[in-house]
Amino acid sequence: MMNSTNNALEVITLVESKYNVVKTEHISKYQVAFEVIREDIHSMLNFLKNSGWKQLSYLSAIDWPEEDKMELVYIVFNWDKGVHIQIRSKIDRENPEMDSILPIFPGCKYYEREAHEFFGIVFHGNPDSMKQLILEGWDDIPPLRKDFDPRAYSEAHFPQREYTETFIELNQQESKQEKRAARQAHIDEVRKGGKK
Amino acid sequence: MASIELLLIIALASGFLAYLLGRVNRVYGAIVTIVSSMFVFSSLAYFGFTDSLDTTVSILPYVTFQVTYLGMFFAVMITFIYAMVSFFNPMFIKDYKYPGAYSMLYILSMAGVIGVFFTDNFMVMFFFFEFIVWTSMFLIPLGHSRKAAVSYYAFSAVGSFALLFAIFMMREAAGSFGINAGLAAISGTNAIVVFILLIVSAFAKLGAFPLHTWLPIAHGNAPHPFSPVLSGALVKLGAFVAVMALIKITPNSYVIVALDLPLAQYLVAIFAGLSIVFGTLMAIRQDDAKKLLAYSSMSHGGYILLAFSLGSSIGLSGGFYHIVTHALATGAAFLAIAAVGRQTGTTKMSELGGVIQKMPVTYVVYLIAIISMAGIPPMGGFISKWLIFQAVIDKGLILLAAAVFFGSIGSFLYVFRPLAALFLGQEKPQFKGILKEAPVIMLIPMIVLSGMNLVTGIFPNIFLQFINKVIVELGMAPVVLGTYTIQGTNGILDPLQITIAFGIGVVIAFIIFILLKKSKQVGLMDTYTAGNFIYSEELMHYSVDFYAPIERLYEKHTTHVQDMYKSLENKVKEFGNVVKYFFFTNKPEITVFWILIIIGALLWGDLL
Amino acid sequence: MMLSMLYGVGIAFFGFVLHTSVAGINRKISGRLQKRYGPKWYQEFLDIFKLLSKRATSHGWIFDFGVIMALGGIIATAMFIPVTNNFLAFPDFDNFFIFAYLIAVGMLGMAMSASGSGNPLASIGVMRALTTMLAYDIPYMVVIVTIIKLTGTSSISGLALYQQAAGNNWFIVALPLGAIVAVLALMAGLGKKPFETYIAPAEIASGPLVEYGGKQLGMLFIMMEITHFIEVSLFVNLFLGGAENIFIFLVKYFAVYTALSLISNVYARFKIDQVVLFFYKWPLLIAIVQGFIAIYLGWVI
Amino acid sequence: MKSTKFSELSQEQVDRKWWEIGDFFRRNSLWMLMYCTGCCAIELPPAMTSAYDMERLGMGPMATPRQADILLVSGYLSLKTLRRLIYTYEQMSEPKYVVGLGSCTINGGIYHDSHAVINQLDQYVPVDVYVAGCMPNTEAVMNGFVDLMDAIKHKTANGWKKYRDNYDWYRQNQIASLGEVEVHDEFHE
Repeated sequence: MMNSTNNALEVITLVESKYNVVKTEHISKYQVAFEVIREDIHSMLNFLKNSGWKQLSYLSAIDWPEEDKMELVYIVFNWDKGVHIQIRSKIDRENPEMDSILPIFPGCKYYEREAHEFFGIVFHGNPDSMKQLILEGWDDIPPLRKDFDPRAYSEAHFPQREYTETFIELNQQESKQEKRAARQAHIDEVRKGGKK
Repeated sequence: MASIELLLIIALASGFLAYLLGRVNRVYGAIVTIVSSMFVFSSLAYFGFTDSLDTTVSILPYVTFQVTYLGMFFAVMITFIYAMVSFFNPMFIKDYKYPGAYSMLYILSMAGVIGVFFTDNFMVMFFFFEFIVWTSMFLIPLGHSRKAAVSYYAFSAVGSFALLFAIFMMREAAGSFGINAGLAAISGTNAIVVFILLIVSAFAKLGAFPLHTWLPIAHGNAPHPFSPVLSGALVKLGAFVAVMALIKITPNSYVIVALDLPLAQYLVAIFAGLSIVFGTLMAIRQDDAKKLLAYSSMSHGGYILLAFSLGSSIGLSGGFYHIVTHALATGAAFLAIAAVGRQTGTTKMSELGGVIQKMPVTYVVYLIAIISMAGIPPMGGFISKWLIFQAVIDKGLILLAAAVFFGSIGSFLYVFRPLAALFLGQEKPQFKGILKEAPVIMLIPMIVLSGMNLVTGIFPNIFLQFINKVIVELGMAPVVLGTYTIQGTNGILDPLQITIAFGIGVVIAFIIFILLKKSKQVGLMDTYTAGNFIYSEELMHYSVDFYAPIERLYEKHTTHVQDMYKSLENKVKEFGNVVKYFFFTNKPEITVFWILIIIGALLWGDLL
Repeated sequence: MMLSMLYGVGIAFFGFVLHTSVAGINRKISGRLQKRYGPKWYQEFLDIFKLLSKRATSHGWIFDFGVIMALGGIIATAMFIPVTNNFLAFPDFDNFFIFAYLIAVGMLGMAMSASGSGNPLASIGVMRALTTMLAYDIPYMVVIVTIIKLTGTSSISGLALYQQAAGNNWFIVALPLGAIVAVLALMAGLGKKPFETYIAPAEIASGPLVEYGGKQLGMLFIMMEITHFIEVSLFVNLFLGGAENIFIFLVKYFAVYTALSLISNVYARFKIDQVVLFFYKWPLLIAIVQGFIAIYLGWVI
Repeated sequence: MKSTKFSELSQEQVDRKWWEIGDFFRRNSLWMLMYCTGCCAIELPPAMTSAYDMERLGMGPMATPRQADILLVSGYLSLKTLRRLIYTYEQMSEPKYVVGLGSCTINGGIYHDSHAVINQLDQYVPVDVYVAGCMPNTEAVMNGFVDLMDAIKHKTANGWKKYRDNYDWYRQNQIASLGEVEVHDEFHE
């Protein structure tokens, strides 16, 4: 049985020799992350699947409004070596599009639907990707994009309990109101254009 | 006074009349079947119970008659089933390819019944026996499948040949074809052989283990109105033969002292027990309601055989009464299923559901029939099963008792399945709006049969008194009957009391129910779904693989007998191919050669 | 006739009150076993009357009719129960087979009504109940057949008297193997823990009862209490020599029911095919062995 | 699927006397349908087992809404859950009570600004007793049940009547927040 640290390092050398990796991150003994260009993802997943990373653990996205990018994250796992590999790739934020990996990992069907629902990413090649999965009858922008304001949504849609506005300042704590206002301002700014 | 022979001739004549009228208009032919069977039944019943059946008229050559209580019991019961089922004919006749032939064959097979049960001559009996087989053989393929008829005929042929051999052996011993003389004359080793032959014949007709495979095929594929006749009436011919074998001849066999039962009888009882268990297990896993009822007939045939084989008067009366109650119950159940089959076009339980919403009367008929079939008071099946239990326990047959109880509890399982999957449950969308209650003419016989089921359960003594006469005729002591009570070997039964108690219970429950707050009516789809929103009926209806957990335990072992017959069939086919190869080739010279050989053998065969 | 019918209704009512109290006390006992305080002893009455006072939902006439038929059939069965030697409505007519089959009317009514609700879970529950019944009834019946064959009577009070006349030689002692089978079958019949597959609240949402609420459920509870009364009284009469007077009956009844619920407190649940396999493996074998040695060899202690 | 709305309840159907007597039985035998949506459900095992023994009050868990008297909402309700909760509530036989556990049912609690979690349960179904706290400790839960019993005794636990009378208002709220209450989902088609 080989040492898993070696496993991770081995993976890094293996992948870096074959693909043009933008950034490699050796997160821990059991986790490695590669950032690659979008075009490489399919062949890389295919390659990893053939090399033993047979399980697609998760597929999701991260919204980077400052960079105006949407980052896709694929996590695959190898049961023999015990190493998780994250494959990240940044795609355009305004029209997030990606080709589905359905031919490689059929199990991605529901992950892709979820990603579409929460980030608005369109997966070409997944027949159901536009169908709703979790949010029943959602009518706003995808809720996990950073320019979405859950509080505003909550206030608009769900009745709030009315309380009388009496505040007590305890021990001269810093008021949370200002922080909240600052955050709100930031959100508004992102919403307006997203650009700095 | 009424002559049996005249009745027989009238029946035969009306058969041809039905054919002719059926050619003119198919419904007329069916109406002739109603009139004719009602006439035959009512005259047999009326003149039979007033002891005024006449045997003196002799128009037909070689055909002689005698009136016995045994024959009359069977004949009246079977013609009753014919008469009741005939009401279904007009509604189904339009589906058949040969409607005239259907009407004719229906009446002719009934005529055969009169012949079998009232003759005193073995050859005449055999002739009518075959008459029934052949007529019903042509009736069966009018339904779904031609193969069913072949299967029916193959097993009937086994029974018929066995019967024929037995008849010849008795002829040898007695010197005549008289039934009583023949049965009395047989003795010694011959008696054992005749016993076995008759039992084989009875098993084949009754569809008992291991000669049962034709039952579900024939019953399941026969035309809807003919299945109740097959199951309720014609199968009981086997019981008649069984009575001849088990009661009338007593082969010298080793008597098992501990059981107080001859070995031969015990072996028959074992096979009967196997029929009960096997029929029950197979009935549990059927999807077609008609096949399910067919296997239940097999199980009930086992009860009848078991009761007869015990040789006590209470067993005999239980067996005879079971013939009556099972005929009524299975007749009613088959008719109810036939009605559903006509209205929906299928009898498969997995395709149906919620039929009760539109066919409540049919449902009630089926309910009463299955209560009787499962042996639950206050219906007739309880009385006959009670009598059979008394006989079994009296002999102390532990293994057979286990089989009998298995069949009895198992019958709850299989009769409940059509109730839950076919009648109750969600209403299937494809039948919504188009399904209607069966026409009145079909409801009449179903309601009459249900009424009879109730009467047999509440006032069994009306029937048991007649059965006592049959038993006395067979040389046994009659069962002790009170005004309303039946005295068994280890207890008394008062069916009327049970019924009244049940009635009082229901009245009390009804009063409690009606006094309390009225409930809110909701639809069938408004059920507990663990909070999920479900809109399609199919998802909310449990009808496929109903008894999956128990089926899993034995489903690998269900096909052994079929496999055996299948391989037997293959052997016969191979033999047929050999024969075909040698005799029926397309080379004319070989055929000519064999013809010459045969002619030579015919002409000079005795020289060899 | 009418008078003894009224007497019978009285017995059914007595059975209801008795079993409901005993079951309530048993709930308290099992509460104490689990180091809880436990409910009031009359909690079962409160439950039933609460249910009767609620406004129920109904799924059509068969749903209601089945409940009425169930309760009616069970009341009719309970009318035949001999409580003591003198406290019985129909002397000589309390045939064992009446109980075995008349009780099925109630079961059939309940099954019908449950399936009539249109809920698949109810049908699954009924299927499991019937399968369990097929499992436990055969060994039980074989033991009963042995007893009837030995004594020559199938009257329940007659059997009780027979045991008393033989110097209180109870069948639980005389036929020890059969008694084991009977206890197991009784547990299954009462729906006690290892065999309560057909209720399974977490799995099929209490099975046949899934769609009931309000008065229908209340009536089914009454029916179940009376059913349990019938089954336990049959055991008392068949295996514990019946009772000369009402106090002995109460003591025996309480002892049997409490013992069974104590046993069931420590068990988990069987799967349905495990129930069938269990009953056909050991109890059936034991019952047949008991039958053979008692009937053909005459070995009765 | 639900197929009927409320039929009109006439006075004789209500039958006052039965309700009066029934109230005694009802408050001594409360069966719960536990809708364990959130973390407050963890308080129920101690309430049921030997520490606090709910059964001595005659309470117990039940499997289906038809049998139950109390709908116990323990914790936050997402939109998806709320749809099922309303469906379940409407299936319960009357009289029925709702107990809300935890601050999530009162004002949204820590999920007050979530896009998926509602803030105020009593806008959608009538709540008879709230138990505050995040999460409320077991004494508080038990106290809540005793409060409900008192409310039944004093005839103030009328949520089910309120729901019947103000059905349109509740319906309006439900539709405003949920869009559509009875949805189709592909896994139950």
